[in-house]
Amino acid sequence: PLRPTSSLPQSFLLKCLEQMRKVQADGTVLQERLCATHKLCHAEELVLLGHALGIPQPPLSSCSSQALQLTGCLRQLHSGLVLYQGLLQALAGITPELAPTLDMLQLDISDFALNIWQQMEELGLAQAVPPSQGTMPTFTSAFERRAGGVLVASNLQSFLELAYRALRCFAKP
Amino acid sequence: ECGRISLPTPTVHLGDPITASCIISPNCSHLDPESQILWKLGTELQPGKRQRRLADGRQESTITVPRLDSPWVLLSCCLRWGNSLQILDQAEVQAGYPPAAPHNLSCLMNLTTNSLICQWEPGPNNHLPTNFTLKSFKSRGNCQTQEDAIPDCVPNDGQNHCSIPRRHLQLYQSMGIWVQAENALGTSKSPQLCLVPMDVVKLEPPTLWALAPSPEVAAPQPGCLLFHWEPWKPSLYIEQKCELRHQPQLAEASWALVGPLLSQTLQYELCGLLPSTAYVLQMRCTRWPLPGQWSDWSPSLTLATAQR
Amino acid sequence: ECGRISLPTPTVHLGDPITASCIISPNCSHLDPESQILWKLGTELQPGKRQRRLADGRQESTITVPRLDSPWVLLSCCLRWGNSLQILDQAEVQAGYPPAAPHNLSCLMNLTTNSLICQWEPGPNNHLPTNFTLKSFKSRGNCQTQEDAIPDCVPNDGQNHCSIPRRHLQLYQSMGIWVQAENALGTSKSPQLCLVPMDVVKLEPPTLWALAPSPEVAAPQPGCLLFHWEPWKPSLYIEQKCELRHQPQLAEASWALVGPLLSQTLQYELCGLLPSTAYVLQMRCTRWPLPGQWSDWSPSLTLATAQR
Repeated sequence: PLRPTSSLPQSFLLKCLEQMRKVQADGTVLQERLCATHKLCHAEELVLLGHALGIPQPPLSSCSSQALQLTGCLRQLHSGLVLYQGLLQALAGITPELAPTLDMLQLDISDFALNIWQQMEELGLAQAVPPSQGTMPTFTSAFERRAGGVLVASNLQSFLELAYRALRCFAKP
Repeated sequence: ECGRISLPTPTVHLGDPITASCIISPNCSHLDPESQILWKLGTELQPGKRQRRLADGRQESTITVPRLDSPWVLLSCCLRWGNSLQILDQAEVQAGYPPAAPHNLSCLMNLTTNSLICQWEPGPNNHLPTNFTLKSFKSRGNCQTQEDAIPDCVPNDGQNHCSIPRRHLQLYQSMGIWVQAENALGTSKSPQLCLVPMDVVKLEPPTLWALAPSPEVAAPQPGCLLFHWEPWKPSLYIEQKCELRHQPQLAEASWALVGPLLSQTLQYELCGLLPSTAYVLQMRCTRWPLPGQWSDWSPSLTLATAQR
Repeated sequence: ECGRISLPTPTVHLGDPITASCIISPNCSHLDPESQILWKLGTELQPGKRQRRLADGRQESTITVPRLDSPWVLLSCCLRWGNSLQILDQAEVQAGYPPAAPHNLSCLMNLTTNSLICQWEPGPNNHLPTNFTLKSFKSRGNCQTQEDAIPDCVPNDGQNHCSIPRRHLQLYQSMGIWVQAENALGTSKSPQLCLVPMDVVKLEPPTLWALAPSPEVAAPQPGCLLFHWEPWKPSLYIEQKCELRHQPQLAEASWALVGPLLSQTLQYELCGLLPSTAYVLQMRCTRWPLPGQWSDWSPSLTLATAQR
């Protein structure tokens, strides 16, 4: 594996950090709107439902400070983003008012995943077959889609928080 | 599926009771099958629920809220889990009234947009999303018989006026028009109007000009004013009568009315006025002798009478 | 059918000749089968036509206009009938030039509308209806390879700018962009740009406030000004650098530039100024260290320095 700090182009890392901040900002807007319009403000109130719905949470072990490892971290970050694209697609039809926010979040996540994939290809780190989204939960009611939105947005924020700290280490000159 | 609220109807009359039930499947309360189902109305926990175990192992809780006093309420079916209250389903309940009958329906034929513009008063707020539709049909005489239907005219959100385009109109025939209001609790209709579009034509005001003194135009007599006016161009094909009102620019002056002026006489000498005084002149016109609506008053023309 | 003009093409190069023929059927010139076909170019009768009788009895007249010098011309095929000239058919002929290549194509990523707005200069007037289309494709690196096509962006009539919506963009990937101009006489293309949308992002200006004196905020030193500023909210996720310019409200004062100010420092003390003088302050920001476009200068903030 490549030494963490010097191997990634500085501009790629700066772009990733920028894209992460944008996705986090989009996620916050989704959370704020779900809270304001539907009084669903705390993911902790929906844990039971989350278990029943079976909302997957992608691993980021190679990005954790104890086992920081570039190739593994980029791969996990990329597959996690692909998974979140799938989860957000499963939430389609959440509410007409939230649709634009959801669309923006999906566009920014897919841009971010593409940016990482292309960089991994250029560094020869990309797997032969890009990761697939896997089986997605089905949300059978308007409430489940809204509750799913709260859970997915909350999980996404913690996922990005961890990834952000990892990439910042790589970005320090 | 974890929990599901079922409601007889998502919309009730304001002040009415509402009964809801919530069924929790065993795989959701996997920890303690006997865990208690709790209800929240908005953010407050609700007393007074009955819970029972169904044959298939699912738990059902039923709650009756005696009076719904706010137009929008969020009902949550919850389970206590550890020291947190887990939300399993939510249902939005709307409360309001059936729509009152819209009233004061009135229409004007607008020759600029070539459409019949109708407006109405919606009546008191019924707290529910209410759709207003302007309905009409072609008819004869006093609109006892419906000949052809005219497509519904749906106003933009929140607006209480609608325009029926020229292609749906027969300008010289009677048509029946009313407004329908509809929400989740019912439908109501305004009284029906029977009108002929051209008989409610509202013209744009005429235009007034000062007459610059020239060889052909003799200066006005003392105490008189001379001006030129012309009906609104697109209405030249309509025979009309007009009215002039004037008032001196003096404190507490009031309008004096002169009329009718027929639309052929395009030059007018107004006399009997105070000398060396500024006067404000305005005119309006209406289709005549055929029925029509008076136009608004024209922009003012200010002229001053000569010294004595 | 009475008479029919046929043209090789309804559009020719300005200054080129044009040949047209007109065939008159016998049932139209029923009075005198040998009657002479006349041509009008606009309103002038045209000399120099050749007429012959076809086998089926129809008359054919052919005319060549040596030079078409105006962009639009009406050609009429006529017959003399009694003492009137009867028009049997007309054809419009347009004359102009193939479109020049559009130039000065430039694009900005607008975060308010979330679209890539490109503008260009159409080049000299070619006298013909010309369609401009902004074409682009997703790519990598320096746009040598086309990955996915992006739907054409068609500007509103007569406009020389077009907006590609966010859903067609990959903000951090290269894309090739050019403008195509097309009219009846040909097509031309602008030089191709290769850009990454986010690298041409143009931010909105930051906002400046005066800092009201308060216990926490010490009054500024003599010859200094204290103000608070904040980058444009929707761009807070973008690392940026900003610049301040200031000038005293004195005759012939010029701007002085201070920078870079990094977007973390939201309060700034500007010193080295004249005492008891009003200063006008403006700021602008750009994405940095990643590439971007400078925002416009912010609206001015006017502050006055304290007496000595």
